[in-house]
Amino acid sequence: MRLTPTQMAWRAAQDIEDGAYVNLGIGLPEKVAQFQPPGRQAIFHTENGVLGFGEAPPAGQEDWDLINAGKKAVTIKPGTAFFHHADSFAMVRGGHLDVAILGAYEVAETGDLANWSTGPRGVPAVGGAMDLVHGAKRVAVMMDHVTKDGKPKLLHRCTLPLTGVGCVTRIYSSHAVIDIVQGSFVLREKLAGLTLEALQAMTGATLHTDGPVADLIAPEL
Amino acid sequence: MRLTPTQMAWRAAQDIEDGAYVNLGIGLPEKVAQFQPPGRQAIFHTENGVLGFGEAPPAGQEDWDLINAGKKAVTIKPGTAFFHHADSFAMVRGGHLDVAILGAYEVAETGDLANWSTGPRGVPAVGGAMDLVHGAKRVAVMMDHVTKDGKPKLLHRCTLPLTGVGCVTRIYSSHAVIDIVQGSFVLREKLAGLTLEALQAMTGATLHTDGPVADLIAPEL
Amino acid sequence: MDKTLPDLASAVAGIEDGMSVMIGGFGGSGSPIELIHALIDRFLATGHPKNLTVVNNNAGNGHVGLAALIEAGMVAKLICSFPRSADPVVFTERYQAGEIALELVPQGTLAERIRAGGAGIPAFYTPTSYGTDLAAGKPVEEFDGRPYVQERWLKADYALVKAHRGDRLGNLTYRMAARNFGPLMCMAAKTAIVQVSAVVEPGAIDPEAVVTPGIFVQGVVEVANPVQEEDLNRANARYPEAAA
Amino acid sequence: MDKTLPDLASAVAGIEDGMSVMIGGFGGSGSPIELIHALIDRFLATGHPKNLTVVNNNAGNGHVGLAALIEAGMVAKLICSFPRSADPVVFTERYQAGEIALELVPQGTLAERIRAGGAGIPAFYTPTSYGTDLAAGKPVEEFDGRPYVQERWLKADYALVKAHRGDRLGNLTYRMAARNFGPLMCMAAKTAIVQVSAVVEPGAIDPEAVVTPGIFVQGVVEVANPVQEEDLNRANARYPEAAA
Repeated sequence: MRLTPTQMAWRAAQDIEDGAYVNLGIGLPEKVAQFQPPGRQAIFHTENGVLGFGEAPPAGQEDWDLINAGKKAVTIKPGTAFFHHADSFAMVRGGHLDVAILGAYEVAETGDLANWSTGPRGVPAVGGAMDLVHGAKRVAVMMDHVTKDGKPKLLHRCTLPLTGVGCVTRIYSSHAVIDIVQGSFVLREKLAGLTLEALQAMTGATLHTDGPVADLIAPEL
Repeated sequence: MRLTPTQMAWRAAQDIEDGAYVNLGIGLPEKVAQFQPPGRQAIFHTENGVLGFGEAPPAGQEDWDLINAGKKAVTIKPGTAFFHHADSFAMVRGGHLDVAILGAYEVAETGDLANWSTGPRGVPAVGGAMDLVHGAKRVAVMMDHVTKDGKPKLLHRCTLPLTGVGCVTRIYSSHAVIDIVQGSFVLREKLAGLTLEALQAMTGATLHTDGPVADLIAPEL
Repeated sequence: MDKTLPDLASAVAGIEDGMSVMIGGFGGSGSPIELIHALIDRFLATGHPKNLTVVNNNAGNGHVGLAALIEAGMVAKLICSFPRSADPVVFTERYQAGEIALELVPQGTLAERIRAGGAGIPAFYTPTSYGTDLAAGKPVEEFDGRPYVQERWLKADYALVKAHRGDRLGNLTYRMAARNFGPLMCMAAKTAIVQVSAVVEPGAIDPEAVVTPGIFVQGVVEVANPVQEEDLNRANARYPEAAA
Repeated sequence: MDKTLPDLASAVAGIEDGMSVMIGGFGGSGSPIELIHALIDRFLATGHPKNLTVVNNNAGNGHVGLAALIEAGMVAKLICSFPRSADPVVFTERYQAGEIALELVPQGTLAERIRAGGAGIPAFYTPTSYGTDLAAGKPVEEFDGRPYVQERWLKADYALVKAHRGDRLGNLTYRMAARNFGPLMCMAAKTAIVQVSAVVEPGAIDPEAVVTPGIFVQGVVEVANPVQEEDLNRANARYPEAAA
């Protein structure tokens, strides 16, 4: 019992307001763009200097000068704007984005995020993640609630190298929607069939509630 | 016996290399543009966001969206570029200009310049002067050698509020061309009929020489 | 999404007493005269907004635009680089009477502080003003053997900017040297209100030629044939005319 | 004034051992492949330049362009934000063998440091990386109650940049998202060398649409039909081909 990654993307998309400026992290968060609720249109920003880009072109029609931060081909649509990297990160760091949705290895109840390094082995790579966590009015993460071997990824404190301190405001996990409020996990939604106790057992820090907890529902996708 | 302001501008123009990027201060230095030696073409920068602008338009044909830092109408020519104020001062502060030529109330042998304030009375105004003195590879000033009542304007130390510290590299005065080298005035040219002693008497700090002093010659203009 | 506003009055309706307002323009070039005059209209009708802190390169010229805003008594403080002009009498009198405060900032520092405000850079170092009265009280640090002055970002509640063309998403182009502070002020203000000569459909502006991307703009209002401050001053205009 | 250069070989002739070289592009988009390959040609013919410090967002992909530059053994240090790609084997092997140094910089900080280098700003503060390993050893200061990390400007001896059109004065436009770091690197390098798809006469580029004004550019060389790194990699290309 869990949401699929696609269902998590669908759920995250429901919270994006019409007209919001949104940056979607490389990988899983990119799917969020596919699920904009009817009547709403977000404007997507990519770090490499495009605002208001469109969907992927058909295979074979890519223009490799027109890519997103994940190096995938995109398209322009009416109202697209191009700009250089300093202007692009002025948008990010200057707080002009409404929403950034990132992947996460670990999130702490403090709002600390770890999503760029799994430790000293391998080649470190950070990209724009450390900027994005300080840029948007809302910084949300999409993540599995636990690791592949069942260990909590929502923690009292992160164990992996941090991407940012106290930056995450909402978590869309495979099992719940959780806000971070003044250093605590506050549960907003959980899978209907999952007890609070079971969810707590999967979570590395105390889950608080400050009102009704809704059922986390997503369509079959 | 002195150079007229126009002759000073002519003299300053002789030192501008072909292809140099040049900012001319408001007022007297603006005249320098009229005297580019044959075969040389400088590219003029104005703080308010134009590079490579052309001459003043005929009266009545001004476009008031196209002005220079002195708020005078200019024109475009092939190769003109427009940009915003932060980019404009990136050109200045970033050392991309070859030459800036400014007016001066006082210059000290240290290279200190005072050209923005005559003291606490009146309304202070600085504009781009404090940026320009730190921006160009060569910061030159054009100035009368003495005040209207005959007092030196080239001094041991400035008495007026400073525009910049140790920034001036060459002085085109009404009577001489003087370089500032390691905290000393070094005389390069003086009016032919003027003795070194007479020039020294008009100057508030010691004039040094480190080679022959040429005659300062300018055509009748 | 549609950021266009129906008229000048609604464009300036959100500006409240005590707010900071960046006003675009370098002298008359790029000055959003119609937005400024709409703000004066509101003040004359309602007594608000007043006690404004205004950021502009200059301090107005003659008795129109920014000078008229000051003359109306709406401006408590001005942050600018060059409060002189062909006819600076309005600012000069208020300043010498102690009725308006002045923060004098070197022009490049002013531009960079505004950009920093828009770019999330709370402070930076510049060689500009080192060793001068305008660096008094500011931290100084040495880098690579040279001293630099620490300057802080500058933000504002509102920006009033004049651009050339704007689409419904707020993408803007400017006209020649009227660009000057406009793109920076749009970045640095919580609410950037822009008057444009023509509102166009998204896509009408080449994506390569967009100078201010719409993310920096909150409102766009069309003023089809904007006046030039220079033309008004050559005609000895005043705003409002009744005050002449 | 004419900044055009006759060919790629002369365009890269001034780069010496130990120099710092900014290379434009984000992944393959905007990567000046032809300039990079010309630099490799020179190294293969002369043994120079080597021990380069290269600044780029990435670390190359496959065995062409920046990856080929690294593979040729010309790069001593890389300053980048994201040394991963579809095929990062060249950099990864050199890095893990300790044969190339890496300075990892968050992408926005990298862009801002380069801009600062070009704009004469020796240091600035950013929230980015505060509290992380990438802020280790850097000064931290609090502004308005929030902590920020001090970052230093980044300059280079050379920039190798790909633009779209360029005139004899060095005015440039870019093509779509290939703009990325190009305008910043032109500002921050002592000598910015730019490959363009077309050299045009001054005036052919609308003054409003100039992205990089010529003052930031020292050399322009025409490469009429530039290759795309992505296309080369899909064809499993290597540079030089003989190494395949």
